[in-house]
Amino acid sequence: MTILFTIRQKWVDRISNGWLNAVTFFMLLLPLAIGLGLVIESFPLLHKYAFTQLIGSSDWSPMDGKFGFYDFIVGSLWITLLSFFLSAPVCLLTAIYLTQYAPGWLMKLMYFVIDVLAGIPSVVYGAWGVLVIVPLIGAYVAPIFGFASTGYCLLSGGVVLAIMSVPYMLNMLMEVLLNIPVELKEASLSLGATYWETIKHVLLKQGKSGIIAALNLGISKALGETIAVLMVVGNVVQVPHNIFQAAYPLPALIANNYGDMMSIPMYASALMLSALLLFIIIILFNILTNALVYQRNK
Amino acid sequence: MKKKIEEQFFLWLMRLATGSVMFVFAILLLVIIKKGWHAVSWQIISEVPQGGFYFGKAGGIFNAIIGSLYLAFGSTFLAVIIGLPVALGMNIQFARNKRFVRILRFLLDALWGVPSIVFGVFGFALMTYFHLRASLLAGIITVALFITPIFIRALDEVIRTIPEGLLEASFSLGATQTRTAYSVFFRQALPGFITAVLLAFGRGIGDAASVLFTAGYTDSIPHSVNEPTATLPLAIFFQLSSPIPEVKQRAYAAALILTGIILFISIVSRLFTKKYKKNIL
Amino acid sequence: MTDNIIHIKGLNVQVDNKSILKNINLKVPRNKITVLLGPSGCGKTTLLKCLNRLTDLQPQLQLEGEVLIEGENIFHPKQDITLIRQKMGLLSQKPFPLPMSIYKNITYGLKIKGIRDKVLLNARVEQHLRDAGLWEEVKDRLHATSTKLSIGQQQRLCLARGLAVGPEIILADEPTSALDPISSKKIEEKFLELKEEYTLIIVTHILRQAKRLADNVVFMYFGEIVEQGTPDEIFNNPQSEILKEYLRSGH
Amino acid sequence: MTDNIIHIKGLNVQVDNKSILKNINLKVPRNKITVLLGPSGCGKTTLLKCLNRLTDLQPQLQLEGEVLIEGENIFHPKQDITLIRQKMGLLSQKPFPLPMSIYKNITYGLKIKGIRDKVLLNARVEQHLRDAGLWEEVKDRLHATSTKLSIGQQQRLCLARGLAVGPEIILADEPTSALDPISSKKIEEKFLELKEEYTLIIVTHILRQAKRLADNVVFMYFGEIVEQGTPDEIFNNPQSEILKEYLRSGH
Amino acid sequence: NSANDNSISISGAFALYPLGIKWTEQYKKLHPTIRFNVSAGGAGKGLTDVIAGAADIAMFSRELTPEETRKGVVLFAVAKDAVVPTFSTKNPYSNLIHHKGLTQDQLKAIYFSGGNITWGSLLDTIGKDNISVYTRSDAAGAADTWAAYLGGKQSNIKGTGIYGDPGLADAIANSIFGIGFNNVAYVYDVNTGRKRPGIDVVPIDRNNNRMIDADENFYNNTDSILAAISDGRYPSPPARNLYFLTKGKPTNTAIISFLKWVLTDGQQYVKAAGYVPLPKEKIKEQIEQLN
Ligand SMILES: Nc1ncnc2c1ncn2[C@@H]1O[C@H](COP(=O)(O)OP(=O)(O)OP(=O)(O)O)[C@@H](O)[C@H]1O
Ligand SMILES: Nc1ncnc2c1ncn2[C@@H]1O[C@H](COP(=O)(O)OP(=O)(O)OP(=O)(O)O)[C@@H](O)[C@H]1O
Ligand SMILES: [Mg+2]
Ligand SMILES: [Mg+2]
Ligand SMILES: O=P([O-])([O-])[O-]
Repeated sequence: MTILFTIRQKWVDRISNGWLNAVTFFMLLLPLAIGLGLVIESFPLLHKYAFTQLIGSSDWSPMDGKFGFYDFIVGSLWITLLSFFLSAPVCLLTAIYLTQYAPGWLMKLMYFVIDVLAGIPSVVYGAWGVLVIVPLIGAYVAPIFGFASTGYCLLSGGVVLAIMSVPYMLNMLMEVLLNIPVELKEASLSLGATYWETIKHVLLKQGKSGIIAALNLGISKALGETIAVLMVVGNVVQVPHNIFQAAYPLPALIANNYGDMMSIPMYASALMLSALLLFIIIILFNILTNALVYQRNK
Repeated sequence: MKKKIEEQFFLWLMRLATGSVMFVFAILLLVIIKKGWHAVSWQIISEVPQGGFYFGKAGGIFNAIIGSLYLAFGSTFLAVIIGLPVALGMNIQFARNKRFVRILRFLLDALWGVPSIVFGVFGFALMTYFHLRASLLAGIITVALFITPIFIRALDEVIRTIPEGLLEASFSLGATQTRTAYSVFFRQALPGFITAVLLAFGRGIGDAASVLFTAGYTDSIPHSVNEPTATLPLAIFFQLSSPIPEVKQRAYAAALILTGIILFISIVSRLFTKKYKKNIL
Repeated sequence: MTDNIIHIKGLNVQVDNKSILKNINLKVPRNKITVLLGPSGCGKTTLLKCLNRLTDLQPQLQLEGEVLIEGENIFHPKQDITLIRQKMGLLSQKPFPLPMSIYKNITYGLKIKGIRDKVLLNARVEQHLRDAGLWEEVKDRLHATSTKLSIGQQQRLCLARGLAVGPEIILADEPTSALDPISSKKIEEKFLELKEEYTLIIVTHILRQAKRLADNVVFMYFGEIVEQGTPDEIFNNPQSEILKEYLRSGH
Repeated sequence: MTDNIIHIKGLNVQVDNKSILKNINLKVPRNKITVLLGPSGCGKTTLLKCLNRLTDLQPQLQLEGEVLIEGENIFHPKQDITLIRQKMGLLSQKPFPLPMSIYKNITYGLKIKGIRDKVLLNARVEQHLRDAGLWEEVKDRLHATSTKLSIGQQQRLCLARGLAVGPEIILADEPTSALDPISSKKIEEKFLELKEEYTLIIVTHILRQAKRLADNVVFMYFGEIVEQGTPDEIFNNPQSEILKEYLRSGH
Repeated sequence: NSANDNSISISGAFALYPLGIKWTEQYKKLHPTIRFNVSAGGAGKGLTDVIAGAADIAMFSRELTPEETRKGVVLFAVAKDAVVPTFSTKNPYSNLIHHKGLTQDQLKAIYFSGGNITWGSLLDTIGKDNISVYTRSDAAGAADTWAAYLGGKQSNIKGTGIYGDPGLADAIANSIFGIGFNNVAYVYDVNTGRKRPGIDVVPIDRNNNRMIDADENFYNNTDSILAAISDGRYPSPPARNLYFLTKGKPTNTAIISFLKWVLTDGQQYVKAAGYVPLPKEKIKEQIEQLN
């Protein structure tokens, strides 16, 4: 019986490890395949124009064969940064509050909020943004700062995007903070640190890599969001000079045009190049944060 | 004294932050409810589109509800059976190979930023290559591809926080890596697992762009995975773009129904896991 | 009449209607060493945690009664718990180094108290590490991470870290459990020295250690204080059966 | 010639060019109790971890040398490490209960070995908890979480859990450090009983415990084995200065 | 690859989806054995599907580009639509706009200059309020047609880009000094025949006399504008055809009979859906393509 059991155990192990290796290989392959697919799809364009020219030029007129991505790249970076600075501090503070100070029921409530926020389709976020955020910014916020704005602008996009990245960032931040052993808190508290000092010096330190990962993923998420953003951001091919001007981020470019223009090879190729550019931006960005974390850990 | 002020200051800041998240959520929900409430009826939940549905006439979005549930459950299931081993493996079986894990994390993170429409395009390209038509199956696969990285990384961050002592404890009892992964780490990470699943599920049920090209859209309920299917986000999307106010209102009703579905699933799954939670370190 | 720095009145702690501490009444004299004895699981750690309200971190614990420290009830909602905790250093049973370097573990408490002067900090780090008998082993790697230390080293690090804050009351939960005799001895000597200025409450399972250190011994059993008194009363003239057996096993 | 179940040949462990273990050569006799002594931080835990390759988890450790268990080098890449670990139960110094109920902590190891029969499992759980002296305290809450136990209870739980797997070799890293004398005594008795069938390696700081248990004593200092021999040789006739001092402090 | 005899799959522009659904439904009532599979995803998606054989019919809402024409597809105009310039009812110049209208050149100037044109200067009056120019951000038949009317491509016309027709209509309704363009269905309520609340139409001054003459004034309700589009008083572009498109001339009888029905009996549903039925001669041309 035991022998049978060991044999079974061996097989369970073998199968499970086989499956693990297979899916890990697959998950390794998927990003590579997508990256490669994007390169292949954008090849017609890359073949025709120099890469530096594509990303350095502002001239966008695809029907006349002019493909300059500069404004889109800048738009993407701006809106992502903006949404990051709007959401990251809020999420971090909220996560700390909920896991350390708030009564338990509030945290439980927030889990439902997170689940629902994650599940609301981006179209709905976009429509909501048009109904609530755009008029708010166009009619009230922009005038306060002395700008005239239609409300369809970088800031609206940033706000909507920030709200959309809340569930992802917040959830991960909460998990990271919750999993820090309570004994560490005890240790710091018994040294006479205030609760806040404990959070600042011990919790945030212990959770550092998790926190950075959460914020990092939040940014990545924001960088790739399409529909909701494009509904409020104004979609003007330009480099915005302030947050009350319209911008045109890369994902919006794809979503605005793909379905209707995919039968035109150069156009489709340009849209896939946009996706490739996003991919590259995220990878560069990841290299940066990784280097940061790694350096610090040393 | 200064410390007190600092703590109080941050405490208020934190309350403000939490309040603003709640506030925004409330406004979001309120707008959806206000716009969609009147259109919610038994008919819209239980019927498929009838003649002239898209002109504000009779019918419902039962096709989309069912389609979305099939799609979201199917793809979440796929994401879990692919993602769970990977997330555990990164912290157990492959833990020694730090560089490999770093690269894997790195690549998965990059996938977070790929717009879902690109996954749709990717899925569509594969479908065209294999001469397949839009179908539930294609939708499930595409959505799974795109929620799996989300699931893996969300879970991975939770598993990473598990103390090494637990790994040692289980190994020294002679447990295999597999058993350690599924009996010990999985258990310890269970609440995180549930949240990660719900996050992936939410993303899967809420995304329109990736299914647009792959699952198609139809007014009938799919009877097999080879048939195309409607989904709630697409239903919302179509109806929002209608010139007819009744139809637009139904888009919000659909959003409300979707919210209800998510809330229901969220409550049920969290209640279900509550009893396992107590054993966590 | 002795001067009691801590006075515990009718302290009860419950979890899910199960009592962990039952009607604890205890006076802890100032500048003396009080030793807590008792079988594993009898509630010693819980008692210590009550004294600096670390029980706050476990909302499932239900507390009743009063703990007066220098006459003030620490459970009173108006109390500034941080000040109380600064007065009382707790060395926890399972050592938990803070997620920073060895050096920073020690300066952590000092910085909280507002000491920033580099030279002073360096001096204090050395002094406290020496006090805990860890200096020689770690002086070359002060800036290495503290989590890779051996358990005994971690225990001594936590001790040094606790001493650095200079609390009035030191609560030490089995402070030498992971230590070899040489290190233990150094620490015992340190404790006897500290008693001049501080009040100490020490949990230990080593009877000889208790005998060497204690001015006052408290014996607990299943959440209750069974006997208390001078070492002489407790060790040479135990009243209850259980204490007698406990002493027999302890050789 | 005695029958040696473990044979360590020229074992070196380094981190960042700092030696933790230096040229360890050791034979561990079968069905005997070998006690490891040595000041805190001298490498005892590391040595035990090498024996069941838990060092694998820390890629920064560089290992050299051979560990033969029943003649087989466990560092050989072809070795099935799970089988080796099943043969050797390690009770770690800091107890880590698994995130499940008390009951399941014990049955975890049993299930690994394929025992599924409910009645048998129940019996085994009771038996091992009794062996570890924990039964009375937890019999009413077998299905409660194990993580809220007191440290001493956790230590005993981990012992019970380790015994349940029925290893051939038991590596116990300060198994009674958090225990009171009564519990310690029970466990010592258990160890002496276990010796009939098992081989034990025990790390302890309590010299009296070493004397009571050991068939063979190994004294380590700064990563090296300084002396080894029978208890009589070591305790009554120490050679090196450091061991002499160690014994002096240990009373 | 091709459809089996009683199943037709249709894919393509969102603009035609509701009408496509209506047609298939009505047709199914007459031919219960037939199965339809209608999905939307954009005009290009429809075309790609048809070329790849993944769909039998594509719904198409813009003109083919030369590249696309080369792929050998056949277009069937099935309905008409028109894009009209719109502004907000809140606009203080409202009366003047109704009175004078805007000429094609003025509209061109608005959409190509990209700003700094005031309502005052267009309407020969004082008033320094800048026009807020809106356009569609999504590649759309409407925008393409509008751009064609102004003599360019969608990517040449400037303005804040709004996603989708209803989005643009809402944006215009809320923007006091805004100007935009919409498909008629989004401007007029098919049921009441009146303009939707908040939105108004800029009349086009075709003869450049800075006056909206009687024969240029047909924007009052659905019937009048549809009639004007139908008989050409409203220019084309911005009026445009909506198409069904197949890969080569259809051979499958099911598809042929469906297309025929759409072009004949099916036309009765067009108006109710907010589109313009094709003129008789145009229909005849289309049917001839099938024979
Ligand atoms: N992963 C590691 N990285 C760096 N140093 C380490 C590591 N593991 C152990 N050490 C160092 O090696 C030495 C031996 O550690 P070990 O835990 O084996 O000591 P020990 O004899 O068990 O001590 P104790 O009785 O205090 O538990 C210590 O100085 C410790 O700091
Ligand atoms: N949060 C808790 N929830 C449930 N039971 C608890 C909790 N904390 C402590 N206990 C129980 O209370 C009892 C006393 O625990 P405590 O840690 O105070 O014991 P101790 O005297 O310090 O023992 P040891 O010497 O083993 O450390 C134990 O039986 C323990 O299981
Ligand atoms: Mg304790
Ligand atoms: Mg050790
Ligand atoms: O393509 P349209 O949405 O403008 O008809």
